[in-house]
This record gives sequence, C-alpha cells and structure tokens, in this order.
Amino acid sequence: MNNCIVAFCCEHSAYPAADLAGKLKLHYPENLRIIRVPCAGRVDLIHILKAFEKGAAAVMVMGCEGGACHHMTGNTRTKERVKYCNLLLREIEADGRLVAMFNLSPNAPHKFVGAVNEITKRIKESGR
Amino acid sequence: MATPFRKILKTKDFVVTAEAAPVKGSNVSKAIEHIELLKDKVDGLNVTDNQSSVMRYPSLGVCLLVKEHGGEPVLQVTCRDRNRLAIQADLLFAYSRGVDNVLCLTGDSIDVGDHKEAKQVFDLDSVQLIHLIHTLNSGQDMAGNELDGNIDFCIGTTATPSADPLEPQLIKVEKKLAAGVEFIQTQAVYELDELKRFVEFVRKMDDKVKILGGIVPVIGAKMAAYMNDNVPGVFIPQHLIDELAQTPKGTGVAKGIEIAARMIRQMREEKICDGVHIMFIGREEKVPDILEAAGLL
Amino acid sequence: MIIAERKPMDEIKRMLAPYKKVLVAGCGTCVTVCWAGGEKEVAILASQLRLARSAEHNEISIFEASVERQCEREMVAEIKDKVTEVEAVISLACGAGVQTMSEMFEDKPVFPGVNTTFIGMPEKEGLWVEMCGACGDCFLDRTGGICPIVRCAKGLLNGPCGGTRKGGKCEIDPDKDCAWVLIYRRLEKQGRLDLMRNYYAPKNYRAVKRPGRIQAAKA
Amino acid sequence: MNKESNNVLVVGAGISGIASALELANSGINVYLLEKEAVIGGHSASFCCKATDVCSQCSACVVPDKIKETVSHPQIRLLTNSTIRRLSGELGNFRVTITQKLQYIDQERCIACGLCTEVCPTDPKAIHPSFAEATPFSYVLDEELCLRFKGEKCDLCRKGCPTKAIKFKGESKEQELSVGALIVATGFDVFDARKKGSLGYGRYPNVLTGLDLEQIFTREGCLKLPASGVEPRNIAFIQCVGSRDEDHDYCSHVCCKYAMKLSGLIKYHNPDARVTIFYIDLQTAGKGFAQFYEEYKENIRFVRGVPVEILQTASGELEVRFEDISQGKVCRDTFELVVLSVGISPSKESWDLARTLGINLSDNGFFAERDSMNTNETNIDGIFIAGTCQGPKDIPDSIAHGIAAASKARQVLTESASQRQGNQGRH
Amino acid sequence: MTVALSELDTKFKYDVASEPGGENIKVCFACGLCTASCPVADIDQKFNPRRIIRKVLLGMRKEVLSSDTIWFCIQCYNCQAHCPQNVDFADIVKALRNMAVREGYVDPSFVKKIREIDVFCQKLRHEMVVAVVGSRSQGTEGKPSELAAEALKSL
Amino acid sequence: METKIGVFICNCSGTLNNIDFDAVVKKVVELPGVTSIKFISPLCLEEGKKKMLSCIREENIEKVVVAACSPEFKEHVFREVLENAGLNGHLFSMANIKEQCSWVHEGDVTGKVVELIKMAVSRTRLLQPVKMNNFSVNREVLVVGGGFEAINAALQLSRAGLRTTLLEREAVLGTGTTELENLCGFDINAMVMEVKGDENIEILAPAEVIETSGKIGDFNVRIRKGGEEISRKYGALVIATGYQTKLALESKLKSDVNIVSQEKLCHMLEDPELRIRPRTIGFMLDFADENSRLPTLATLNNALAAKRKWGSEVYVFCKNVKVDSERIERLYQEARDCGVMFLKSDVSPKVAAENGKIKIEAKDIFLGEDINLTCDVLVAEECLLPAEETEALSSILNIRRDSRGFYQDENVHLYPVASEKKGIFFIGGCRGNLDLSRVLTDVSSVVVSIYKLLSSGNILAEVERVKVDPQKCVACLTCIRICPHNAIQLVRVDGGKEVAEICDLACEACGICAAMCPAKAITFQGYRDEEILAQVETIGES
Repeated sequence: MNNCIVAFCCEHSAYPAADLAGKLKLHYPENLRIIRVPCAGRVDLIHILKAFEKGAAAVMVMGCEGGACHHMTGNTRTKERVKYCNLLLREIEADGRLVAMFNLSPNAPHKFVGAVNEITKRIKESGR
Repeated sequence: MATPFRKILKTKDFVVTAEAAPVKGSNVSKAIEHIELLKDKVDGLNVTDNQSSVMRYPSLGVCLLVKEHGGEPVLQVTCRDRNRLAIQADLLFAYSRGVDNVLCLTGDSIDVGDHKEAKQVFDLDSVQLIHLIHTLNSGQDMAGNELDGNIDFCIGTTATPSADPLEPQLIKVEKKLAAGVEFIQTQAVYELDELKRFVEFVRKMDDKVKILGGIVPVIGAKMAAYMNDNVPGVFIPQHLIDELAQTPKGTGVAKGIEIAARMIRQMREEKICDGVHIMFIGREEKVPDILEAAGLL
Repeated sequence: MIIAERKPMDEIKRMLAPYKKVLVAGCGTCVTVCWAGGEKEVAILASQLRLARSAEHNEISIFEASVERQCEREMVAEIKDKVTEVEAVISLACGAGVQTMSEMFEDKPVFPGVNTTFIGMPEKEGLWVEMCGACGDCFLDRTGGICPIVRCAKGLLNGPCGGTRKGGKCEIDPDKDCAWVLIYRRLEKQGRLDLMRNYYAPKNYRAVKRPGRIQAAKA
Repeated sequence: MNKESNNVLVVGAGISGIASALELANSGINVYLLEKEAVIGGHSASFCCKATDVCSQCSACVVPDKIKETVSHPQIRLLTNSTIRRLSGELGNFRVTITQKLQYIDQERCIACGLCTEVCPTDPKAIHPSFAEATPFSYVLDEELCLRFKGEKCDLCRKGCPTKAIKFKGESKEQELSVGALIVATGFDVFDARKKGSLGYGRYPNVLTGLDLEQIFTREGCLKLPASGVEPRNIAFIQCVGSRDEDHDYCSHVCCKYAMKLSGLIKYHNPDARVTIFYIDLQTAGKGFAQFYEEYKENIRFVRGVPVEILQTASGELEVRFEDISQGKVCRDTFELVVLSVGISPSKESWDLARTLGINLSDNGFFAERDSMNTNETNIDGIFIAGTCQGPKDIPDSIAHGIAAASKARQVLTESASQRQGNQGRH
Repeated sequence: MTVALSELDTKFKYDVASEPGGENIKVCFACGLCTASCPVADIDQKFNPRRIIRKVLLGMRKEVLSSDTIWFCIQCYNCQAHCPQNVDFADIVKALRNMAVREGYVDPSFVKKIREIDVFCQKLRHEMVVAVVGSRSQGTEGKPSELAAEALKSL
Repeated sequence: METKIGVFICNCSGTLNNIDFDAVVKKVVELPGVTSIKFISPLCLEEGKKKMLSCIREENIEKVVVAACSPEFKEHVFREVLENAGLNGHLFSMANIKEQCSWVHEGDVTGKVVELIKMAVSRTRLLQPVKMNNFSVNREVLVVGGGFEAINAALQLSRAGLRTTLLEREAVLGTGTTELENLCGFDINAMVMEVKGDENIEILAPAEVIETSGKIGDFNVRIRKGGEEISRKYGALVIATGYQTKLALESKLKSDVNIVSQEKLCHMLEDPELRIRPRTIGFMLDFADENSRLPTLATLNNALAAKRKWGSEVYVFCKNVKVDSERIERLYQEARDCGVMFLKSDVSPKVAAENGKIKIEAKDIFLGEDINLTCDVLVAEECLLPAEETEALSSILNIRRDSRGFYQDENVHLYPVASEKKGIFFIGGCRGNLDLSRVLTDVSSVVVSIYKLLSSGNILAEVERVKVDPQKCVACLTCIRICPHNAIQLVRVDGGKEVAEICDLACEACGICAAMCPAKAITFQGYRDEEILAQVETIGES
C-alpha cells in the first residue's frame, strides 16, 4: 500500500473529530486511510502488524481522552498494546515511533489534524 | 594463646566480638593488619562467609589466619553456596585445624550480591545446619556414617529482633534453640527495647544461651536510609536518622561511634544482653575507638 | 498451569535465519492462557517475522497452525501436512510441546519460540506468579497450603530468613510477600501454628528421579 | 391511555433539554424538542475539550454524542427556530401554541457544503455555519446581515445551494401541540462583560471572556490572540465577573472549574506560559476536580483578590490593578491576555416565558423551584424545569437535572393517566 | 505581633453598623476591590480600606479610631462604586471619624483642619485643571495661583 | 454464489467536485461481489432513499455499501432503508468520501475514493446479519442503604410500580441523617413510616450483601440477615450507602476540651437542659478536605443558629468558602450580616488546649497578621469519606471507585448515576455527591433510568453480536477479567466444559475482549478480525 498511514479511529471520538476536520475543510495528507472501530480497545496487535506487512508507512490508533473512554479502559489498554507494538517493531529494527496512540475528543478536529501531521513528520524523519 | 570462645561465653560477664571481613583477592595483608589490631581487644573474631553474596576470600581461610596470629576465630557458615556435602567437608577441615566455633546462618540471597546469575543452593537452612553440626559433634555425618576423630564445635546462630512481623522470626529462634546453640548473635539493633523484648523471649526458653547484641555503627543519615532500603533485616528508627541528619559535615563517623558506644554502654549497664558483636565493615580500624568510648578497653 | 513467555525476537530470528519456509505452531492449552503461544500470539509472531525478513529483503513464507495440546502426538499429527511443507518449525508451546514436535518430525528442526518459566497461576489479567516447583515431594500440608520451596526466595523449610523487610516483605523484592510470613499468618488463622514450630529435616531432593517418569498403577 | 396526554414538550435543546428528551424518549414517551435557534446543543455544544494528557472531566465530549443520539431518535421531534406563544390546559392535557419562524434553511436538506457562504456577498457573511466548532454542523441565516432583509434582491445563496435547502418565501408557522407535560430547559445567558466597564471587555481586543476562550480553542486548536494570532504567554483569569455581586447574589458554580481547566490546557500547550488566576473563594468541590486542582496549583499563580480595572498600554499589553490580599498591597501587573470568568445569568427570555407559562421566577431571575426538595417542579403541576434555567450548573449537573426532570414528568404523566382511567371507570 | 481576638471589642462592628452609612459593613467578604480602586491606597500602602473594615469587624476599636489612616480618605467614592456587596466604605470612614471625635480619640479642631485641607486641595486641583485645560484651548480665563503654577511645573 | 452487493454513490449534490465519478463507477463495477452500482444524489433525502429502496428490491441486493458522507449522522438513515427493504441493518458499510476525503484534500481524489469504496466492499462481503431479540427481565429492584437517599429512592421506585427491597446494615432505617435533616428541613421519620407502610417495599434490616452475580435484568444477590443467608433475584441494584465523616484533628488533643462535631453541636443547640452556653465558638473548615460542600452548609447553618440562639461570638477558620451550591451564597451573606466572622488562612491553624479552653493560632490573611482565639467550643473540621462498607461492597460488585474511594469511576460518560456495569446505579453520598439538591436529582435520575430498563419487563437487544466460540475458548478468563462492563461470565456448556459466555444485555459492543482473546475465540460482528483485516489488506491496492 505504498506508504499509506492507517488510522484506526474510535467511533466515539477520533472518527467524529475527523469528520469535523472535514467540515472545517482542514487539510491533511491524502495517504491517510481511516478504519472505523467501535472503541480503540478493539484494535489488536495483529491489525497493526498486518498494516505494516501490507506496506503501511505508519499506523495510528486514535481513541478517546484518558478518563473519557466510553468503555472505561479501552483506550488505556490499547495504549499499553501500542507501547508493546513499539517494542515489537524495535525488535525487528523498525522505527517504533511509526505506530502511535493518540487521544482526542470528538470536538477536537485540530488535534486530529495535528496528530496526522505529527505522524507524517515521523515518517519523514525515519526516512521513508 | 587466646581463650577458647566457649570458655569465654561461660565465664565473662560481657563478651565482645568483632567482625572481620575477608579481602577480595589473594593479598591478605590488610586482613592480617585487622587481626593484629583486634585480636587482643575482643574475645572473638567473626569471619564472614561471602557476605552479602559478594564473592571473597573464604571465611575459613581468614579463620586460619586469625588462629595463626593468636586470635579466637568464629567461622561463619551460610547455606547459600554449598550443599550438604561441601558444608560437612569444610567443617571437618575447620575443626581439624582448630577452628571450632561456628556461626550458622541462612545467608543473603544471591540477588543482593555481585554474582547475580549464580545458582543459589540452600540445600539446607540454618536450623538444619545446626542439627547437622550436632550430628557431626556426635561423631556421625548426615547420612549416618561414623566419622573418624573427635568433633566438638561451639555453635552459634543469628536472629533479627527487630523483624516486622516478629512472630515468625521468634518461631524460628525457638527452633534454633531447640536444636541447641550456645550463643546468638543478633542482627544490628538500634532500638534497645526490641532487644530487651527479644532477650526476654529467649530466656523463657533457654537461660544458658548467650546473646550478643549486634552493633553496626551508622555514620550518616543517607547511609541509614540506604541500609533501611537495601540491607536485609536492618531497621534504623527515624529518631536516629534525625539525630544523624543534624550532625555537622565531616563528623559522621564520630557520631556513629558515639551512638554505638552509647548503646553498648546501655546494654552492659542495664544487663540487657550478654555481650556485643560489632560489625564495622570497611572501618575495622575504628572498632577500638568504639570499645574505648564504650568503656570496654 | 505452565507459564511461558515469548523469546526475544533476536533469538528467534537467529534460529530461523537459514530457512525460507517456516511453520509457527501454537498450542491451545497453558501457553494460550498465559498469552504466550495461542492462536493470537502465533499470528503476531508470524507477522513480525514476515516484517523482519522483508526489511532484510530476505522474504520468508510462513504457515500458521495451532493444535489443542502440542504435548500429544495424536494432536500434533493433525498438522503433519503443514509440517511437511516447511523447512523448520518454531513452536510456541512449552518445552514438552517443542520436544513432542521434534520427536515426531525428526527430519525437521523444531525451535522453541518461548521460554518455559514456571508452574503458576494468574494474579490478575496479564500477571502470573510461580506457585509450584514440581519437586515431587509436596510439603504443602505443613505450610498452610503455601509452598516455601518456590515462594520463598531461598526455599527455606524452617521459617523465614533474617532478611525479611518491614511489613513482611521478601528480602529480594519489596513488592513480594515473604512466603514464611504468609505461612505464619495462614497457620495462625487456622490455629495450627504448632506446625511451624516443628523441625523439618533437610528435604529429599531426589524424590523424583530425573528424568521424571510416572507409571500409573491403574493401567 | 390517551396518546396525546403522553407527549411531553421540552422547551430548549441545550444539554439538559436534550438529556430530558432522550430519557423520556427512551422510556417510550413521545417528545417534542423545541429550540429557538436553528441548531440544537445550546452553549454546551460550543465548549472545547480541556483534556491535557488526561481527561479533565469537563464533559464537553459528552455533548456531540448526545446530540447525535437526539437527532436520530425516532421518538423525538425536533422543532427548531421555534418559540412558545400560548399555553392553556392543565397537567395531562396542555395545549401549547408554538410559532416556528420561517426556516430559511431546511435543516433536513442542508448538507453543510458551504457553497452558500462562499457566494454570500456580505461581510461578515450573512449565511454561515451555526458555530464552526460544534457537531452537528449546519448553516444559519442572519437576518440582520442578509441583503434581502434590507430590501435588496440578492438570491445568490439560494441559487448556489445544490440541495435547494434555502428558501425565502413563506411565513412563520403557528401550530398547536397537545402534551401531557412540559419541561422548561431554556438555559442561561452568559453575563455581558461589557457591563463591567472598567474591565474593558469590548474595548480592548485582548480582554476576552471564558466563553470566547473556549471558542478560540475549538476553532484554532490552541490559544491565539484574536487580533494578532500570536500565542500569548502571560495570561490572567479574573473570577466572579458577574457572579457574587449585588445583581447576582449567587456563585455561578462553573467559572472556577473552567478557569482552572482552561489554565491547565494553556499550560499543557505552552508549559512556559504564565497563568494567573484572581479569585475571591476557590470552588474546588466536585467529582474528579480535586485531583486536577492538586496537580495544577503548583504551576498556576493564584492571587486572592480581584482586579478593579484594566488599562491597555501603548504597546497593547493589559495593565491590571488589583489588591494582592495575602500581602495587603495594591499591585499592577501586565498581561498579554486577560480572561474574564463570566458567570451564568438568567436567560433574557425567561421573564416572558414565565409570563406565558404562568410559572414563577425566583428573585435572582431564574425559574423558581417549588421548594428545596423539588428542584425540578414549578408552581404549576405538569410544568417542570431542568438545567441552568433553574440556577447555575455545569454540564454533568445539567444532564443530571435534565434526567431528573424527565423522571418527574414521566411520573406525573403515569399518575395522572391512571387517575383518569380510574375516573373513567367510575363513570 | 499576634492579635488576640478574645481581647477585642466585638461590639465595635455593631456600633459602626448602627451609624448612618455603616449599615452594610458586616457583609464585606474582602474581595479587595475597594483597596484596588482607591487612589490613596495607590500612593500610600498604609491606607487599606479593606483592612480598615477588617479591623472594625474584628473589634479593634482603639486601633482603628486612634489611627492616622482613617483621615487619609479623600471621599472619592470609587470604593463604593465598585463594591459588589454594597459596603459603603467612604460613608464608613465618615462614621469612624465621627466616632473618633465622639470617643475623644481626636480633638474636634483636628477635624476642622482636615476639612480645610480638603477645601484647599480641591481649590488647588481646580486651579491646576483649569490652567491645563485653559492652555489647551488657549483661553485666557484666570491665572493659576502661584502654588498651582509651581505644582504644575513639577509634573 | 457470492452475495450480491449494491454500491450506492452520492456526490452530495455536486459538492464533491474533485472526484471523477465516472472513473469511480468503472473501477467499482469490477469489484468482486458488486452486482449493482447506482449513482444517486442526494441519496439521504426522501427522493434518494426511495430510489435506493426500489433498487435494492428490484435487483435483489443482499448487502449495501454507501459511498457518501460520514456514517456518524447518516448511518441510521440508510440502515432504515435497508430494513424497509427487508435486509438486516448490519449488512451495510459506508465509505466516507466526503468529510474524510473530498473535503480534506485538494486536487483530484478519485483514486482514494475508489480505494475507500474497495475497503468498504471488502468489509461488506464478510458481514453477517445480527438479530434483535426481546429479553425478559426481573422487575424487582434492590436498594442498598437505609439513609435519606435510599428511602427516597425506594419510595419513588415503588411509586413507579417497581417492587423494591430496601437493605440496610443497621437495625433501624434513617440513622445518620440527622445532620442533613437539620440542614434541609425534612422529616425522616415520616419517610420511614411511609416506607414501612408501602406494600411494594420490603425492608431487610439489619442485613448485608455478601455476594452478587448475574447481570442486568437478572442479578442474583446473596444476603445475610440475622445469621441466615438468603438468595434473591433482582433486575437492578441501587447503591445508596452514603458517606461517613471523620474529624480532622491532631491526635494529641485531649478529650477534656470541647472539640465537637457538627452533629454534636446540633444536639447542643437543641438541648433544653444545656446549662452553659458557649460564649465563643470556633469552626474549622476546608483545610483537610477541600472537596466537599456539605461542611460549608453545616457550618453556615450552625454558626447562624449559635449566633441567634446563644448570641455567641462565632469565628470560622477556613481556606475558601464553598459557595457553589444552591442558596449557599445567600446563607454566607446572612451569616456575615449576623456577625459571624470568617478568618481565612492558607495553612491549617494550630489548635491547642489551654486551661480547659481551646486556643487557636492562625494567620488571618485579611488582617495580614497572626491572630489567636480562645474559644469555649471548637467545631472540628469534618472530612467526608466513603462509608465503611464501600470498599467491601465494591469488590463484591466488582465495580471501580474514584480516586477518593467513593463509588463511580471518574469517567465522564457515567454521570450522573451509572456504574460501568449496566443495571447497577449509585446515588448520593456514596458517589461523593454531597448536597441535598444533587442527591435529590440523583434519586430522580436513577428512578427514570431503572424505569426505562425494567418497566416493560423486557429489553430489546442485539443477539450475539459479540460472541464466544465455545469450541475455541480455552477458558483463560482473560475476557472475563478485562470486560469493562462485566458482561462476560464463565458457564458450563451442556454441563460439561467451562467456557466464557457474553451476556447480550450487558454487552456494550466495544470489542476489547475480541482484541484480548489469546485463542481468538471471540468474534464481534461487523468488527471481526476478518472484516478489519479485509479493509487493511485492500489499502493501497489501486
């Protein structure tokens, strides 16, 4: 998938934030592919790794702010999972920073765009 | 020639022993220096066995040096590094060379030492070790085989009067007493009330065993805090840490000696216990200062 | 239950370096429960391996399979076909599973993908603690059901060492309870403290003749 | 049961009205949700998320969710641009006449594409998003700006609309609803900070209100001065502007919380920023707030004593004069931005509405509850109040109060229905 | 110095409250707006309206009535304009001054002196303002007194 | 035969002008499974929906993909169309080509649009229907607690027609509410009488909960009452165990001086036989516990009462006065007007006993000087803490508490009265909500919430949207331990093997369990691994 960014977006926060970014016509890189999930907690390591296998440049997992998850612990568990995924990537000498968890609220379109820009910056830095 | 330790325990009002830590390496001159300095000022020199799981010159080796230089050695034997065969063999050797006082300990965990990846043995525990030495004294080895030659060790062990919770420790002491020991050397104590309570407890079971209070001088608040966090079985109360914290810079050692001497005096004057065991590791040359300040010289 | 944990990737990569067709084999029992070798872990390892090898431009083709118990020949036989197709197997089962596989497929190298660590139980999700040393001479009747042989850092049989920390914590880890303090409390609660006062002679460490072997008398 | 008597009219689609409506609708009651604006959500929909690394429990993120649920709920009928004209009848059988202003923009059809704004010739634009920062997102027409209302024949937006959602012809509609009970949830007005002339709001561009700041954060994603676009590094909050004074002898409940949370947010975006909060009494009570306060009290400068006057210096900085009470000294300090923590005032329309419905106002201008044990009930059976129209509340309290009003309404409806049935049985 | 509350005159606040203008003194919640708005406090930190009220409330009768500071007030009523609780500090000062005279803390002639100072200051200010405003419009109305001219120079 | 997928594309009335829709149609038509592709705009309005409906019917479409705007606001609109056409609403995906594509990128985005539709199609091919079902529920409610809020809740629940059990640890109801009663002027005894006379309310006192299991609509509660253990079934649980107060005092203070609690002061104020009226009273407030509003209310009330009844000199030492509660600002004003003195200080005053009196030393910030006060009575500061049984009960219920130990996790979505476990609610003091109007609001909220759930006797819910494959489940208990809604439990399949089972009523469909299951035994319709990975794998294919 030649250098796409795959973003798993929680339907309670990141997904509406992305919609709002659209409504405000805030622009961000075209290589972003959003996959809607019911909670960041649904995102599993294998989803992230498969995305990399398919050639994703980076994977973002986006959920609610800590303490505002509709399912209490979904975002915190996934944060840990993403941290472990960093390790798995580092183990194979890949840039662990290319998988990252972002927390935002549904009314934070700027934060959404900021996160996409941040990961784009990381991709550039890691030289892909 | 030094007086045998067993005799001292029986006759002397207030027994004083000190710890001699073996060197790291084959150069034993420093150890000999300490032995020379202390051998006539104390009733026994207690030699540690890979203390804190840090590999060193063997306890038995230094014990032989003590013997050579006219002191009275106490051999420490831990259960950590040797299985029952090795321990018995070492003891036979020790006894044959005149080292006839043994202090039985469990030993610190490998984890606190400098060879963290070693396999720790603990084939026996300290209570079993005491039983083992009695077996040797009776002329048999652990497997029940007759031994050639007479063996008669004077057996001591350790205890932690300030443990929290205390009860499990006391049960273990009970077992050690039941196994039969002639002296108990306590871990460093800083609250004499705790020591008193401990002695009372022991006396109820056995009024003959001699109890030597453990003295480890602390020379600074930081060291005290470090010991509390890192040295197993040591509990330094806050009031002492505060006292140390208030001493001016550079006078820590003097303060440590002062506190140690104060405690020894109190132990002796109030007949809290039968003696002291001074552990001033790395500053063995200061032990005479403590003894002097405590009025024991 | 047997507890295991995934080996570091470096080690796995090294073992599999010469091969281009590999089977990642999971086991559906203990190692699944302890999150080390179930279907999910198989998929993760496979994916990670593919990524690693493609980064090195040394593509690898990986099969994934799990059986219910890798320590059973009959169950392992189910994936025989897959094994035939590959050059090597990396097993995420415990040591018993790895050896069963090796034995069944003698012509194929079977590598351990996990380190088998101990027999334990979960304290909470994702945290397992050692409970049993499989010494073959169970001592639990005397210690209130708490094993001092593995749960005491020194395996002492006659009470705590002198190094117990404040509050009854273990000498080597302030987060762990001293097993003997636990035993004391348990026995006290049961009114059986006399058990702790008994002297226990040195343990028979040959209760199980290694390698262990048990023939059921009933059979 | 008489079907119409089982309907409820919720007046005001702010967060407490929405909470009432959802709760009633979910327990099987038909709800009319009346809103005088074109969009629902009220003030709460324009609040920004104040999370730093962790959620600051401001509850702003709860609002979009609830709006979404309301919009798609089959048992809620939304009546936007509408107000109440008349009320008659009694509990179980109210007749309400409502006026619905001409919907210039059909909300059903509007797809928020923004083409109309692009073609609108006025400046500022007469047709624009309701508020850019909120979900749902729809467009409104401002009669005061639109050229058509000044007699011109402009037709650009109507022609440009791809879904034909804009119309100018037609009239206000009047319709009568039959409902069993009413819940009044008309919310609050933000205190008009212009009334405190010495603080310079409206005169100095860098004196803002807390609400302004919320909107800057949602619009820009960070704090920028509206005039210059610069990120200020030295910010002051002034508490109790329009609270706890002669005209407002109550505490507004929300200002200490939002000031502190916004301060936290500013510090999060820019750890070097210096934030000062001038206060009389800090209101630190509330679930989850204590932790937050503990965390931030180290980094935020709290000054006991509120400023009397703000002067803009030649360089555009704001000089604030106050007494630092802890030192007993009159001090001057300059800031790049001063935020007035404006309080909650009774809605301007509440007096009229109170007259229309016959319900009482309390002496501070909010709707009066029946007694301290019944904060949802009014002097009229079957008319309930919910949210900030009864007194200041934060989002969680407004939601709770809204739900409680729904509970009361449901209860009286069932009771009055069973009574009627009982009566019928006797006849 | 520690103030022992139990030894103070707790009646004092009621006394002040019963004077005309002092009615609301007790509701002061010490927000500091009076002091912040006070032109005198601005130039002399010894004068602090909020603290004077505080002292009255705590009952520091002697200290307040014998203090110099109650005579500093220029009766500009800024404090009253800003007070959110309707405490009339300027009027309270009047009350305190009356009480100070009545209770013999100051001589009535002293009050007269203060009044003269006020009149003088007003006159001086008036002349200065007239002079400044006049010079701006190049009017010729009246010349400032020497004192006012001197004072203007120093500005 | 592959299922027939219909793709409906909308250009939002021409606002998506950077897409070449002809090219899109050409590409999409080639996708496997797509049997029909329609370009209808605007699709979401009546005319569009009608066309969509007839197309589904005419072309026997079985699954639907809509490429248009965001599913956030339109998903329910299109689902309705599917259901009207007789299809299961879950056999549907949306490709967001508007907000997340056309509007956020400049230039031609046709390629991305094709890819987004491909992703949606590949997901849709795998989708399976999810049925709805009516689950019957128990209509009885258990209220734990015997204080003001518990009694109130029981009465209102009973009025709403739900049978209610009131379970209280103490032998009598309504204890420990004196303070609140005095402050708020209600008559607890009348309420207790009412509860006792209510046929719909059963009282168990003294009794305690010792074990709970089950889920919403079907909780099993084991109760110990007078040495006996009984088992009951309830549809919902309301926890109203209240709070406790603790005096924040230096332990050294002797009891021979008059340091009292607010409650004690109330009793003194009401005691007709009190011989000596305290001349000077000190109150302490807001130093040890800055979270609570109730102590302020109590202080203001009692200070006023003491002032009025005894004419005492009253001094209140505090950091801040908590006025963010109804009527308190006025009460505060009234107190000041009556002559109550408020002394503010940032640090806790020193308290010492002196000649049978209490000496308080502090700095009065307002005066700017150190002060001291000798008083006859000191009303000590009270910290409000969770009631004693809170911790035990929370572990029985397996429910999280907030950072101060009160019930209800600090999660914004749980307010006002919900717990993370459906069917368990908290009200009043036990969740740290400590003033009358908020407590009353809680009571009303909980009543309507429970009414909504239980009144009809059944709940409509999705069937097995998330489910465990009993064949694959190794009963590792991971899901049971991590489910944030406590919706999973261990059951025996046909009396044999133990496996995890998800309760459809309690499940909130978050998928955390599906992500954590080490045996991959949990599937979540619509978000199965296959469906997610199908999207991942489609990315970048074009």
